[in-house]
Amino acid sequence: MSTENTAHELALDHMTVRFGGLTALDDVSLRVPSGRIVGVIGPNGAGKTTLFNVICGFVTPAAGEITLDGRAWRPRPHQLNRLGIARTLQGVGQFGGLTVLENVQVGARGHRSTGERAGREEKSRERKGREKRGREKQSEMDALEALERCGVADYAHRLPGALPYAIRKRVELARALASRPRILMLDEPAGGLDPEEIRWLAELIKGAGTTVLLVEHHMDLVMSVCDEILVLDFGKPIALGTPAEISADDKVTEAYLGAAA
Amino acid sequence: MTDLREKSVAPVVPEKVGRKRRIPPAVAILLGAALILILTYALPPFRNYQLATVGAYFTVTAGLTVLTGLNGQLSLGHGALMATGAYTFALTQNRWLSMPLSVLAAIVVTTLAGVVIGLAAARLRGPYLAGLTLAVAVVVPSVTSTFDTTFNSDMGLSIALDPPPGTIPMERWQAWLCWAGALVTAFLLATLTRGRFGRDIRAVRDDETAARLAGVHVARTQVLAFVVSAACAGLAGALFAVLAQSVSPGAFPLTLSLFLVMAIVIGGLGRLVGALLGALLLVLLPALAQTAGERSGSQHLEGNLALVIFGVVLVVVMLAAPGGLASIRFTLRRK
Amino acid sequence: MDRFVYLTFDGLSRGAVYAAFALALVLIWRAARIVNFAQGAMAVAAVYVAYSVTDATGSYWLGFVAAIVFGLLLGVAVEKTVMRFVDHSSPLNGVVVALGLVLIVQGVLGILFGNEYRPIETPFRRDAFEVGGIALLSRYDVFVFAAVGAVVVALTLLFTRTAVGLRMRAAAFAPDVSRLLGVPVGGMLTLGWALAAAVGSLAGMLVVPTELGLHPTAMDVVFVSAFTAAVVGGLDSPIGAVTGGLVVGLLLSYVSGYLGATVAPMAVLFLLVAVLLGRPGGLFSSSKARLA
Amino acid sequence: MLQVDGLTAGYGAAPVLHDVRLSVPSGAIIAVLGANGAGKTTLLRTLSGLLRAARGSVVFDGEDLRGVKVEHLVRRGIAHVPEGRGVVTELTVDENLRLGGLWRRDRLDAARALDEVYDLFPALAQRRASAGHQLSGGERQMLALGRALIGRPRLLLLDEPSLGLAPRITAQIMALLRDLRERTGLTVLLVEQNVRSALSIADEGVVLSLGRVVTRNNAAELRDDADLRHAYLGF
Amino acid sequence: GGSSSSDVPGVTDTEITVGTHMPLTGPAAAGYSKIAPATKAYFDFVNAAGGINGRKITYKVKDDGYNPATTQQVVRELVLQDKVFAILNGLGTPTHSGVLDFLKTNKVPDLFVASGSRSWNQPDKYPGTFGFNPDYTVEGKILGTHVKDTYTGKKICFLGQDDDFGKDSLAGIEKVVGAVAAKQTYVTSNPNVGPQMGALKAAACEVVVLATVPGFTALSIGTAAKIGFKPQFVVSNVGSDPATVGKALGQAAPLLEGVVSANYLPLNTDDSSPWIQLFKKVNDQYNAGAEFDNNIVYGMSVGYLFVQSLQAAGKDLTRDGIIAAVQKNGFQGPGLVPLRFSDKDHSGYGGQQLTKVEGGKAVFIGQAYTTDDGDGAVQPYTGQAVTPPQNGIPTA
Ligand SMILES: Nc1ncnc2c1ncn2[C@@H]1O[C@H](COP(=O)(O)OP(=O)(O)OP(=O)(O)O)[C@@H](O)[C@H]1O
Ligand SMILES: Nc1ncnc2c1ncn2[C@@H]1O[C@H](COP(=O)(O)OP(=O)(O)OP(=O)(O)O)[C@@H](O)[C@H]1O
Ligand SMILES: [Mg+2]
Ligand SMILES: [Mg+2]
Repeated sequence: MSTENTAHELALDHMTVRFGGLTALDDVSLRVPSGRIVGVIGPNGAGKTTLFNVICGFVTPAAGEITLDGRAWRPRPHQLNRLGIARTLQGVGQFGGLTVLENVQVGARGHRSTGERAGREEKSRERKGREKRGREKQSEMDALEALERCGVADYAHRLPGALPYAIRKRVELARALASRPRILMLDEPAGGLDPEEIRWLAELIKGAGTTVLLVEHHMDLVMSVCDEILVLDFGKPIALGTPAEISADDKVTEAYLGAAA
Repeated sequence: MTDLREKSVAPVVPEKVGRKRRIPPAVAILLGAALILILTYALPPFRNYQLATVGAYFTVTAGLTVLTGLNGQLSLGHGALMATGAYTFALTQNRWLSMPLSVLAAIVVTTLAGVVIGLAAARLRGPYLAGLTLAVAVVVPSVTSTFDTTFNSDMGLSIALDPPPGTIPMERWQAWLCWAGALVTAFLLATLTRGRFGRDIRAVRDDETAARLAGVHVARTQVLAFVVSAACAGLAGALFAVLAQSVSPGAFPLTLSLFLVMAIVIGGLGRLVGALLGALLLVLLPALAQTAGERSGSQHLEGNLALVIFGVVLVVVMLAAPGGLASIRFTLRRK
Repeated sequence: MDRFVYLTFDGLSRGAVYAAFALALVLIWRAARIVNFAQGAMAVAAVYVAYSVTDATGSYWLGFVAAIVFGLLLGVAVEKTVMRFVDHSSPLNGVVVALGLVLIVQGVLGILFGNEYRPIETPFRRDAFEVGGIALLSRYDVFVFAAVGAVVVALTLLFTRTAVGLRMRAAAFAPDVSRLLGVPVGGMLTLGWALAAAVGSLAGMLVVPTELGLHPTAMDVVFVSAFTAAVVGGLDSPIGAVTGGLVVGLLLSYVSGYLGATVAPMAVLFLLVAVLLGRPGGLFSSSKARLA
Repeated sequence: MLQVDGLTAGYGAAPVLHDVRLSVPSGAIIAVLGANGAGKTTLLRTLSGLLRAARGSVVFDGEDLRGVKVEHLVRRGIAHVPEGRGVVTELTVDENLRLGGLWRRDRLDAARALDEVYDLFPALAQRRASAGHQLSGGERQMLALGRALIGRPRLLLLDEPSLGLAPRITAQIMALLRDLRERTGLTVLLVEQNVRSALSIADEGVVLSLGRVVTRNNAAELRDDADLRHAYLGF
Repeated sequence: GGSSSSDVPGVTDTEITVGTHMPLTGPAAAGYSKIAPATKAYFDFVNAAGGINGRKITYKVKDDGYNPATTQQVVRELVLQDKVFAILNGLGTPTHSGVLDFLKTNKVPDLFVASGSRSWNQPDKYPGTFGFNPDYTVEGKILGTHVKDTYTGKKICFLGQDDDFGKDSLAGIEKVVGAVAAKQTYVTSNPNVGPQMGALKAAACEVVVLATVPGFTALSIGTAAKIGFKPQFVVSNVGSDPATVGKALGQAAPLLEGVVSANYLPLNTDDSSPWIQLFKKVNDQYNAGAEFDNNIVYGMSVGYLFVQSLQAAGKDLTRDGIIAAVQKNGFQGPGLVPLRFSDKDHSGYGGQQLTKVEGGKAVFIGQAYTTDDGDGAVQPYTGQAVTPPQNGIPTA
């Protein structure tokens, strides 16, 4: 592995989460270096989504620490967007009363977390009076771009409720991408997608150019895109390694993959 | 709730097929103002007074429909917020005799009240929010009689108002004032809800978790929505005070709060047009029901028959047009 | 101290009637996920039936039974003719229809019976037993407590122990899924409305004699208190409704007794705020839903 | 056993399913395949009556199901595990499962079936008293499936049962379906995106495209017919 | 001729239109909703006999549900749309106070307001407004005098509604008896007076004066009995009608025996009164034989007084004319005491006579008293009662 002083963008140290008598996460540690694609797999109920929930601040851990860019960090859900962290939900969580475009625009809040648009920002500052309308335009453009990227721009003015599941998943993805995050957290993004779409998704993840945390049961996808995989079982980390190491691990096969793999 | 029809599937607003071309709010408001101006000259005094009442109601229903329709927070306490505005207006007016100042004070004080209630409301959902706001609605008489040296209990306060300027008849003047308030409110709300704020409050209504993840501060958005609609209620309260030249707790009973909710739902939830139709209905329906009752009944039935007619109309409209009156034209055109 | 004891018992007997009505609200909430604003008006209608029957036959108990039966039928009728056709995509549609029903029921009662207050008999004496010079409870209060207790036990058993209760809850939450599992959803809703209206009628029979009398609007004020009680306790919990009812009754009594009647509504508001800020789903709310 | 003829159905004016014809022999496992939005879910919803068909007939054991209320289907032996959130989230795991057996006369067997489900999915046994909304995605899926099994159906309509399930559980479920078919003659209509695992147990595959049946073939052949796979199944 | 009347709103050569606002629905409608029909019945009776100066009276009754906001609406409708000549007997203090300014601005006579508030008596501020009921302070002083004289040395307590009714009443009582031993209030939105009655019992009160509306009179007396508290009750006229209260008490109606109150109009149960005979006749003929209670007596008395005013205003009926006529006063009618109208005083009846419930009916005891709402003495009224004219219609 790389040298000790690599700046870990996001790190979890000795996380423990309990719900009543149930220990959903048991002393889990994870380091996510910048630009890496890290997979989290494990049986149902192993605590994968809970791990995401901890990072997003939906669940307060009983013990453990999170650091972001080397600094101790207490996550709050609504701040993630500004910090450049975007997450999709297991299943779909859409705003049924908003059009697809608006759905994505909610996520495109015009925060400039990366340096790439600093220049543009300068310019817009000159025209202060127009700034607000400019921001609105900007968010619409960002949103359309994200929809385009996810191949669903045609649906921009439809309501999501009646769209096929797969389209909605793509909209979900577009919403996450529209904020131009540096860390993308995907919770079962391939659920309900057909093989071709999964291939498309793999390309998207690989080409995202951001750090990615991926929870997924679709092994082909996980194995093909991840740099590193963490395996949880009953909240405990049972393995951590490259895809090759993981598929060779007997414990993983027994707990998770079963005979099928 | 879980169902195969997921929560998000049920569109509160009819499905938009293409991108809707909307009239810019400014144009709509100017057209509205012109129409009102013409009406105030064409109508006899009592109709002008009714028109003014519609304007005052529209001011509050517009704010309420943003809160309840767009942000999904049910408030059964807007009558109390109107009372706050009305009393503030009365007290300020009687002391400083300056209408602009009093209106401003009414809005400011009600906004503050909105902050307080909104903070509590942001934590509550569904019937629990309804319960809390209901308790707010029924607290008005209690406050006015506990602090009766200021509010003069059930009797209320009468308000010293300057007569209308020049030779403008009172009722026309009232209509102008109320509609000025209503149209400014509608304009601001339309502008406000078109952009990001409008999107955020609807996002919060539809899925709080997803909204959070998208960077929306849910609680703040909810409080803000409450505050905006409270400000509208405050202004409406002041307008009602102007209309009545007096305030008393009896004018802001629980039924007022319930009727306001009824108006926005029947009119068409979440739409300013719906709020306008609702306001119109609040003035016309009781009057029509009473006339119908008078025509057909003996003295003994009079009031009660009107109640029945009122109720039947509500139920029938709700069953026939679940999206409210504002949705009817839409479906017709589609067919 | 005497005063405290007196106010406590006064509050408890008052709270018991709120509890009775709050139970009806809990029942309909669990069975149909709706706050039935027409519950009060429907209950009043049933009490008018009792009044007429008692007037004609001279028997309180015949009137009592008539009221409960009428309540059941009215619940069925309301569900089958109106509520069934309400579009529930917005929960407010049901609320508005219920408010419309309130106007209709009150108007019709006004036409049939006039706007006068009518006396309602009680089956037991209302003068209180005295202990050490302090008036505590009357036979009637004991009757109310017993009735409320019986309803709570029955409802709790219904919801937690019986198949019908499970079906009713499932039908309310997820009609389509329930249908696929063989639950007659329409029937469950009708049953829920019927039972809730019957419990409401019972509550009306208990409440009205302690109020100003029978009048088309007799339950309006009670509705507010009972709804508050149900919210304090948690709308999903029969035990919560009773607790909420008693808490509200006691609070009103203490505040009226020590601070003055005018302050009471404000005290109720503070109670609600205090309880709901701590427990946004009421005192007896179950576990919070996970967010993601 | 199930005979579908000329079935046309949809949500608004425009139909989603067009003139679907399908016959499912008793004891068969039929995979319904197709791209996203092809109308697979719509087909299942129409079969179980959640969606009213505009035209066509659905005959089960000689009886036209269009005259049968949805709530009576379980008694005919039909269970539909809907797509996604089929769990009553406000009820506990145990209550959800019991709900699946409430309609049954044979209470003893219903109780036995309940125990079998807990044996089958130990994850559920652990969470017996948890409310549905606390469960993880996969746990919910297990719950929905387990609940359907409690009714000991003769025809099982499964909508993407593998969605969100760990590979081991998916494999286990596929094995179970085959086993049930052998032991009890269960008939299965299986909608799956996970085409490979579906075809691994199915006898036949039916491919839907834009609401029409475009192909119906032996599972093995479907697996091997590369052209067909590319055209409709994306791999 | 009627030339001057031709441009008076609501007046033509053949018709006079007047209007009122009343609670016909809602909780306040109990009892009160019978008043306007009774007044109307009396007008129909007069109209049947040819009307006043050839004009028939049309009475427009609007339901305001006791909601001041609705009152605003309906009174404007009456004045601006229906163009009524006057507002007659508008009911309720909070409701009617809200329209005083409007009526003044539009110069609409506002006659015989149905409540005992002192607000109606402000001739300088509201020259067109006149009361009808004796005001609550006047009544309080008279009840206080009775209490002071009859129950000397006993502990006197008070329970009143939390508004001007309760306050003015208490002020009147305390003007006479000094500070009461204990006082409690209630609000109409909380129909439980348990805590209040408990407090009065704990204070060992022997006489309790009630300034309560009928429902709360019943509730108070019932609650007292329930906790074994048996003081002498003295009840304001507002909430004392034995028929209404007795009905609300149901089986417990006998508790009313001995309750003291006061009235200024003939009692509905007093069949020997020629006024009651007249009103019963009118009630049978023109009010569909509605149940004859004190609300009907009240409504017809209002009608009678209005007809008297019209007669006094003469054939050339104008708004100023009728106000002048009412201020001139000199009306003699069913009232037991004179009306106080003058150019300085716009309050209504100036006194009352005490009543006591005996055998389920109220009967007058002693004699009538008059007083003012200031520090004036409570004086016996010695004037003669009058009888109605033969045809039941007052003449000019
Ligand atoms: N808020 C909560 N309250 C109670 N239990 C919870 C809560 N959230 C999660 N759990 C439990 O914690 C365990 C881990 O849940 P989690 O959602 O993290 O699983 P997962 O690994 O994402 O599973 P899946 O692959 O099925 O989605 C499960 O047993 C779940 O029931
Ligand atoms: N509630 C609805 N209202 C309107 N149209 C709908 C609704 N549900 C689905 N549709 C439309 O019907 C078509 C078929 O959808 P269906 O859900 O049956 O597809 P599917 O084959 O199950 O796809 P998936 O693999 O995504 O589950 C889609 O085009 C979809 O947009
Ligand atoms: Mg998960
Ligand atoms: Mg599908």
